Amino acid sequence: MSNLTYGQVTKDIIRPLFKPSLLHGLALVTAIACLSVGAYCWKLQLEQGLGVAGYEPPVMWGVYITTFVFWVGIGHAGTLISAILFLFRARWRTGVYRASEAMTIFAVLTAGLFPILHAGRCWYAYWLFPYPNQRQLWPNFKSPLVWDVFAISTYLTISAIFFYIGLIPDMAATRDKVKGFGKRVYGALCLGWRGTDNQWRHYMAAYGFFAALCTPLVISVHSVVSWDFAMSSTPGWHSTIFPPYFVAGAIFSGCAMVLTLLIPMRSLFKWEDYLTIWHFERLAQLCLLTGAILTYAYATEYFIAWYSDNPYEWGTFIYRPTGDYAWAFWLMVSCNCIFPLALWFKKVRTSLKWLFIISLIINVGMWFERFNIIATSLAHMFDPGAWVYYLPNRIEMGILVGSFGWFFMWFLLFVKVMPSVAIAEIKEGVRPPLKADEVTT
Amino acid sequence: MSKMNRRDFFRVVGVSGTAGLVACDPKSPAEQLYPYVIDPEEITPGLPTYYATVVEGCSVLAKVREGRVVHIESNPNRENAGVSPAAQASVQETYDPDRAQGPQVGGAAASWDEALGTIAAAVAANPAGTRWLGRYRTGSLQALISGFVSGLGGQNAHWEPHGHSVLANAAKIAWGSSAPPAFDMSGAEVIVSFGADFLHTWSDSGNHCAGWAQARSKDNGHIAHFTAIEPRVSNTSAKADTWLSTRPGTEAGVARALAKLVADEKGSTGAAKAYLAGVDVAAAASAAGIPEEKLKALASAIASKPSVVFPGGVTTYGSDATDLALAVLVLNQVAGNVGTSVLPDGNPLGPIHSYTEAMDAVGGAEVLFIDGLDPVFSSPSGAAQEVIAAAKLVVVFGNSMPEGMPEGTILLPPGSELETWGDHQLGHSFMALQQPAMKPLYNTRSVGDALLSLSKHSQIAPLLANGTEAVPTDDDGGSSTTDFAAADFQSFIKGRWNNMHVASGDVAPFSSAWVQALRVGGINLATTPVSAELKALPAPGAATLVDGTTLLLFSHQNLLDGRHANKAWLQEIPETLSGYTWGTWAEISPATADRLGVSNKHTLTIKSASGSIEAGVSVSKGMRDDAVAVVVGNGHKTGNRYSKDYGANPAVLVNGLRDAKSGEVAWLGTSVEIAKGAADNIMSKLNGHTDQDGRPLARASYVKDVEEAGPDAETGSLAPGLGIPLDPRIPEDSYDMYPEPEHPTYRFGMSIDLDSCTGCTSCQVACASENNIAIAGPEQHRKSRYMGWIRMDAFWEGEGDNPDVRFLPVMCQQCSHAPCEGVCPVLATYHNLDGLNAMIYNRCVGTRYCANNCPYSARRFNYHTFRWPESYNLMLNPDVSTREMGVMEKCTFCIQRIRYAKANHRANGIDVVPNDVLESLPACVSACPTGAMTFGNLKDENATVSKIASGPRAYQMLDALNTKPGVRYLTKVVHTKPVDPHHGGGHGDDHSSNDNH
Amino acid sequence: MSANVKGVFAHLDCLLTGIDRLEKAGFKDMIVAAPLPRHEIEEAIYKGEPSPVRWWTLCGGILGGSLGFILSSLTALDWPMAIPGGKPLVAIPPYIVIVFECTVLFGGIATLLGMLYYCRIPTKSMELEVCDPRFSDDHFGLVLKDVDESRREEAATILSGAGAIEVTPQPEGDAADEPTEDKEVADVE
Amino acid sequence: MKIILILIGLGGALLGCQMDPEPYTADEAFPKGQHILFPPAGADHVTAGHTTLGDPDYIEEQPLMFNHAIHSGAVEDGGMGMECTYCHSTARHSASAGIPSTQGCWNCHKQINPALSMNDDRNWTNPETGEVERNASGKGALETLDEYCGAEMGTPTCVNEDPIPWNRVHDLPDFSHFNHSMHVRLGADGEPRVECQECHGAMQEKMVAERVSSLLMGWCLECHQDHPSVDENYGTQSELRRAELKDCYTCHK
Repeated sequence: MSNLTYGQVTKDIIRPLFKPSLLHGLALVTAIACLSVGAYCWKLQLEQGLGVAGYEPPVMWGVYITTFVFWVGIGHAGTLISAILFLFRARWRTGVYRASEAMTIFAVLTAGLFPILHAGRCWYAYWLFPYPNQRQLWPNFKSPLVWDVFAISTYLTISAIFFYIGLIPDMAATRDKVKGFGKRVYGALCLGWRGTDNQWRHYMAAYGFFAALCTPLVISVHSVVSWDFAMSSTPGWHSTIFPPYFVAGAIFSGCAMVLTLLIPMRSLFKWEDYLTIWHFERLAQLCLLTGAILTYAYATEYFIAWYSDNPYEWGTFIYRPTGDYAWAFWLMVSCNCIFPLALWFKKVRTSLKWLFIISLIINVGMWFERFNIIATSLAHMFDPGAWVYYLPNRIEMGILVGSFGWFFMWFLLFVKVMPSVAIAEIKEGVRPPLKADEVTT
Repeated sequence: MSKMNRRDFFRVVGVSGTAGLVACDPKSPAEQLYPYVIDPEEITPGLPTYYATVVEGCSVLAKVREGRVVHIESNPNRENAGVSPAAQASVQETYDPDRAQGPQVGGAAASWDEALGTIAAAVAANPAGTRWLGRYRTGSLQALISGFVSGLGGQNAHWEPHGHSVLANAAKIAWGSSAPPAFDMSGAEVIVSFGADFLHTWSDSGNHCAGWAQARSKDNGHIAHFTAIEPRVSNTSAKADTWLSTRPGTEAGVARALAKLVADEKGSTGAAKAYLAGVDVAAAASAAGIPEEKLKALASAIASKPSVVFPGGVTTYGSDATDLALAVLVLNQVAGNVGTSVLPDGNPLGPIHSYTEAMDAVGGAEVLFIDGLDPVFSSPSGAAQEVIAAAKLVVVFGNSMPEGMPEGTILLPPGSELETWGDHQLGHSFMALQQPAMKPLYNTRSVGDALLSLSKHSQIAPLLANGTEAVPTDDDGGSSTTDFAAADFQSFIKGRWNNMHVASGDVAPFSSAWVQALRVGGINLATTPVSAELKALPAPGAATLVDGTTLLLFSHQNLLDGRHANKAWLQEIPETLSGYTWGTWAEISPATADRLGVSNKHTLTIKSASGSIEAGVSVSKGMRDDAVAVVVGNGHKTGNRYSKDYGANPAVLVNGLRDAKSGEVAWLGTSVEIAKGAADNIMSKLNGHTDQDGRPLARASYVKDVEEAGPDAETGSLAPGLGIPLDPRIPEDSYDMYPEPEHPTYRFGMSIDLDSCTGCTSCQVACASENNIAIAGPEQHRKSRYMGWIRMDAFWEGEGDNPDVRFLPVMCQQCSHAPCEGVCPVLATYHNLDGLNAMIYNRCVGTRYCANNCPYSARRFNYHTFRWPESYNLMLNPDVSTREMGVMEKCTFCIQRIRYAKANHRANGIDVVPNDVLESLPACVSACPTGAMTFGNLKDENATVSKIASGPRAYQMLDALNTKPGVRYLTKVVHTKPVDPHHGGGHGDDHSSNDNH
Repeated sequence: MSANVKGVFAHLDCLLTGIDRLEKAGFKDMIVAAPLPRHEIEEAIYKGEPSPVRWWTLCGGILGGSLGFILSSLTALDWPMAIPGGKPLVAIPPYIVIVFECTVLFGGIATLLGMLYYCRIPTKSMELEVCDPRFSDDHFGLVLKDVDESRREEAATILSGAGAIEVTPQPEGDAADEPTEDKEVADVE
Repeated sequence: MKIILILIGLGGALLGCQMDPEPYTADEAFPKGQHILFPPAGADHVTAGHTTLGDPDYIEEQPLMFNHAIHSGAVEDGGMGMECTYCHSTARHSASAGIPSTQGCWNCHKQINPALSMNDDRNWTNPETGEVERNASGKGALETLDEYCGAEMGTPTCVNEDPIPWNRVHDLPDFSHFNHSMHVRLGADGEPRVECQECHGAMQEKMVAERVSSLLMGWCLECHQDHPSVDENYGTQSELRRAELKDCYTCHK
């Protein structure tokens, strides 16, 4: 990067903004189309009741919670990269962290829809928040679902703030580049940032603290989500390994999603200088690591189930690979444990094509991991007299598609209006202009 | 916005995810209050009134709220309390949205005068051509019918498709008695059945259930052993300790062989000796495919112990049905049961005819009256059609038009039994009085009233001889009379009862006796035993054996022969063994299923010489490889919205085969071809998996352990599975992170005896009726969305000739450490001071976490806002709210009844409700015909439930989870030693002969 | 009468030299604008004295944590008969989660407020004298506020002497361009 | 080019709207309520628990201008001082207080100065206005009663079949259960544990029924938490009783 100069950086990164491009436009339209499909399905569901979805009691949770956990998981990589790697001073983060943070925000935004979508009477969902009312009723703070409400809303708030203050200097830079109305807008958005010594000083301090706050938050959020399952008595859920297992899975899927997003963006915006193979290889290594942890977690689950000698637990774990849901189980195993092994080879790690394919595979696999956990356990609970075989139906699938539409719509809009690579931080990585250099040359 | 309702406003903002702060308060049209014009003195708004009456042959109390019957309670004045599902569903007969609301002539509505006029004219044209084809009737109605028809010189025939004509015929041949014998198994130690579904659909099942409970109770000093000898495991033989699977058609031979063996041990005389001479035991055994020594062992058990042997039923009645019944009677005779457990009796019941007799009788009818039958539907291949078509005019007494009636048929709706007067003889010794519990909803007249007004018609009256009975002047004005001049059927009945009263020699004034009868629901009849001398018996005929696949038919547990198919509850409640609803299924053995490559997901095409049907598959361990069993009851082409076009009618498969001696339809003996059907099975099993995979859910105790156990025995298979199994190395208080919540006054609990539970579904219907449980319908059942709060699991634990099926009714267990409570984010469910696991519907947001976390899968979720069609809504219980979409619901131990009891007692200054009141408080408990359930306050150690719940057979389901449930189960008693009683049990060392005693 | 002196630098080391010399010459109250945070600048001006934002974070966290616990316990005690799953009214383990989340939430918000407060943003009118599009791109700015008539000349000279590519007001005559003593600058590596 | 994109978008949206829902049986056998997202005002939708809650001094125009003041007002105020439970007779022993039947009114009114014919002078005249209080159709109270009763003066029983369609003023949501007898039955001091007026207001001073309390859950709770009659009647048990009174199952069904 040493051939870059500050001016070059600013120019390159602000270049793609507001330039309509066919590919981008098509993508956006497709996203909105998907969204409308989901919206229509939800309308039907609101009018006629959850019955339009394919639930088969006692499988009371299905695709919606699966997708909720999936998106929350996606939401992890962003903050991990921006916060934890910031604390670890991992330099490769600077190129990718803005985009992955945006991904986080929108993923959590998407995830947040699903508890509402899934509630039988979502018009009363606000009862889960503590607010004074004449009934003198409050939520049950002992319920993991209320923990969820707190965890998710906190996570969304904090990472949104973190994201925003990260954007401030870059929006200031954009302000100084664009003309007319845009100038006013960015001027307002960057809160009148001037980049004076005093501002930079407090800014850097605050940024550090946010990174420090986000780090435990990242870990906690998915732990809390995992407790939705681990805190229950259901065989296949009632396990102490869930928090680390879920967090690892989340980072795994998150990194995969970052790859899925950045690889096309790089070629679309000509950012080869900022998103180099070197960045992607680091991400791939992270995937490899977390994937290995995940595989280990699967194995441990089986060992514990067998070792506990608990007929219900073991029954469920036998049921997963052999029962009705064997297809889902083996799909999960191959996508999450087998295919990612290709990342051991540098050739694969450094080939964008292969990275992209594998990242897609991982995304699919991780969705099925959650489906596998939820559906199989509930379909095969304690009392055989209540065993069923649940499969999602079109409404649920429509809403799943809709959620992707929702996510990509926001993301695509974002990359067109905001600098998706951190200008200031890239500059930190560039050798500053020195008189000394010029004298010597 | 200002016109917008506050809730809606919150709903909208709720959806958009932000809690609203504004509450705008519109006026919307208020509800109206309609007081009475003149208030009836017996009705207090808000309080129920009860009327003792009889519905579907079951003596009950009808619970009435504000003039509507809302529930059918068991009648506490009868010793065998309990209500059959059909009796409870009579409420739905009353509120049937599609029933005829007045007379119809040729499908068009008509007035009673028009209809009766038309009939009178037709009858007057040729009185002797009057024919009556009716169901089995007793009491006053029977007298009136015979009086009317014979008065006109016509003929009346009474046929029940799955009735007792064969047994009646056999009893006549054997003893010359006019009625079939009654069976009392309460004292028996050995129970044998040749295919009679005596606990469910066969004859007086209510009494049989009570008898079963007694025979299986330890208090009798012994626990009876039940052997079922039939080709299929029915709901009754599912309770059998031994199932001797016979080749279809060979049962009569087996019965004779058994009789022979018993006779050889105990000796026999006269007719029996003659009858049994030359019976070849070995041949019979081999023909049936039963090891001879098993027969011998069984015979010696019968000979040495008090026993009872039941004859056959629909499944085993072939062309030699009467011979089977005869052989069984002889067997009982030689075993010395006659007079003790088999009671021939002289009380004339109503006449019963076989199919052939009935058809002959009504042949060549001028005017044909059809009463309460669906002859074309029930007759083999609809053979009755021709006879009916031959009649000039057909008059139907029924709430809807039966199948295959000719043009111009007149329909006279009799209304429901809850709206009308009547009396019925139950068994031999009880005359039940049926009084209207509510005003008729529509322009209907009971059969009796219709007949009376017909007999008064100017064209008919002259034809009828008056005053068939002389009426003593009774002390309430002599208004009552039994001749056709009776003002109405009520006074007709009153007259006959007056006669009975006088005849009984009771000196008390009749009016008081009448009032008493109204209060308790009837009077006991003096029974006159007849001589039990066997007459000379005809030689047995040959059985028709079928090569290839034999068709077995059986009556649906609740729909019986199809007459109850119009009642939504009985269609909605899963049939206990198959778990199927709203349709017709065929049972085949696993081997057959493999051979045809079908499973429960598929259908089966069943083809016979006379027709073919498609039915869903139910693979059952209790089936032979050489037979297929099809349930009768569905496949109606007419009827109401709940009976029409569900399933198929297997009667079309049955050919012209008849029972040689009685002329009854030989339901057994049709040869069929079965193949995989084209369509998929649209029914889904609602009782999940029928093998409990060795999980200790429905547990068993070995009979010896139970019989020898002291009060607090913990030996062998008796393990009081109460609470988490303790480990001596761990201090006891360290099992719980938190202490058990305290219950100051009550800890409500329930005990359920899995041994006496026959899986009759009474509790489920009672629950549906009491708690306004939604009728989800087949669409929802396809997604396993059954809304009933009690799930009846049926687990097959046994193998081969030891079926050991365990019926396990699972409802909310009201845990003290309930997994569901802690996870509810809005405290819609929580543990209250009475130990109840409260569920507040309108606080529920519908996250469904509670249901996921319930180890018993006892919670139900409203996936839609289920509603009730017009006039079904009249049967809703006003004390229970109906649930809207998105709300969780579950068993509440009938909180409304508890609340009501508490309020009543507080009003009288009693702060704690006494045990005897609590004991049968919930609807399910009070409806249970075997008394398998008990309710009460576990905090009070004197309460019955506490005593039972601490007994040696008591255990808590999934106790290892330490949820501290309030429901205690009592283990099933098995006659085969369980291998590991704590893990299911029942498997293992196969049934050996010494288990017979 | 006093006015500002403004220098625009294209090179970081020149800027640092400028800061250095001005301080030596006893100038106070200077504002440096930069397109990116450079530790050298912060060092040069604040001599490593930490930002007070951390106190806001701490207080916010403590406040949030205690609020979380008070909320969950008091609401439970408010309806004493609702016992979910046999847990006591105030069950510590489940409440830890609530406490944690509230701590982070309030801590974060407090940090944000602290930062906004000290950075004097959001604002429209702040330090317009350093308002220059180049400062967010690739130039550094150094502004001396309210330098009085007498010393303005001197300041301007120092700035241009340090290598500012543009100084307002222009010093009369070009000052002898002495080479900048090379400041050690942390390079990217 | 942009237009093409927009078209594709619309196409996608339409495509989405073509998807038909899972079989939703609105059939006659298994009817289901449909949930109207934005119901028109006053529309009956599936969550209609109740709508006039939370509105104290809610008042309804009544078909018959019955005058509570005259009947139950104190004698010195020109009333007849009748007990509430004289007409609302089931309040003491049933959940519902009961609205008197037409015959119930008639039993007395058939005898009230039979000399007068059925015209205004039998109707009550409001002393303040000097006007006869009339209902929507301009009928006075007794005129209306005569109409609904349909009987001749002096004849004992009503003949008209249709009841008086009172408008409900105190209406709880269908999911809650209120038992009058538990509240108004006599306590230790021989007085009703809760006076009718505590919830219904000084009805003996009002013309037509008027609601003085919100009937919201919070309002019920106030009494269930600290109504003096609990201490008076339960003494040592009162703590337990209060807890029971706060059990959701006390009111929710």
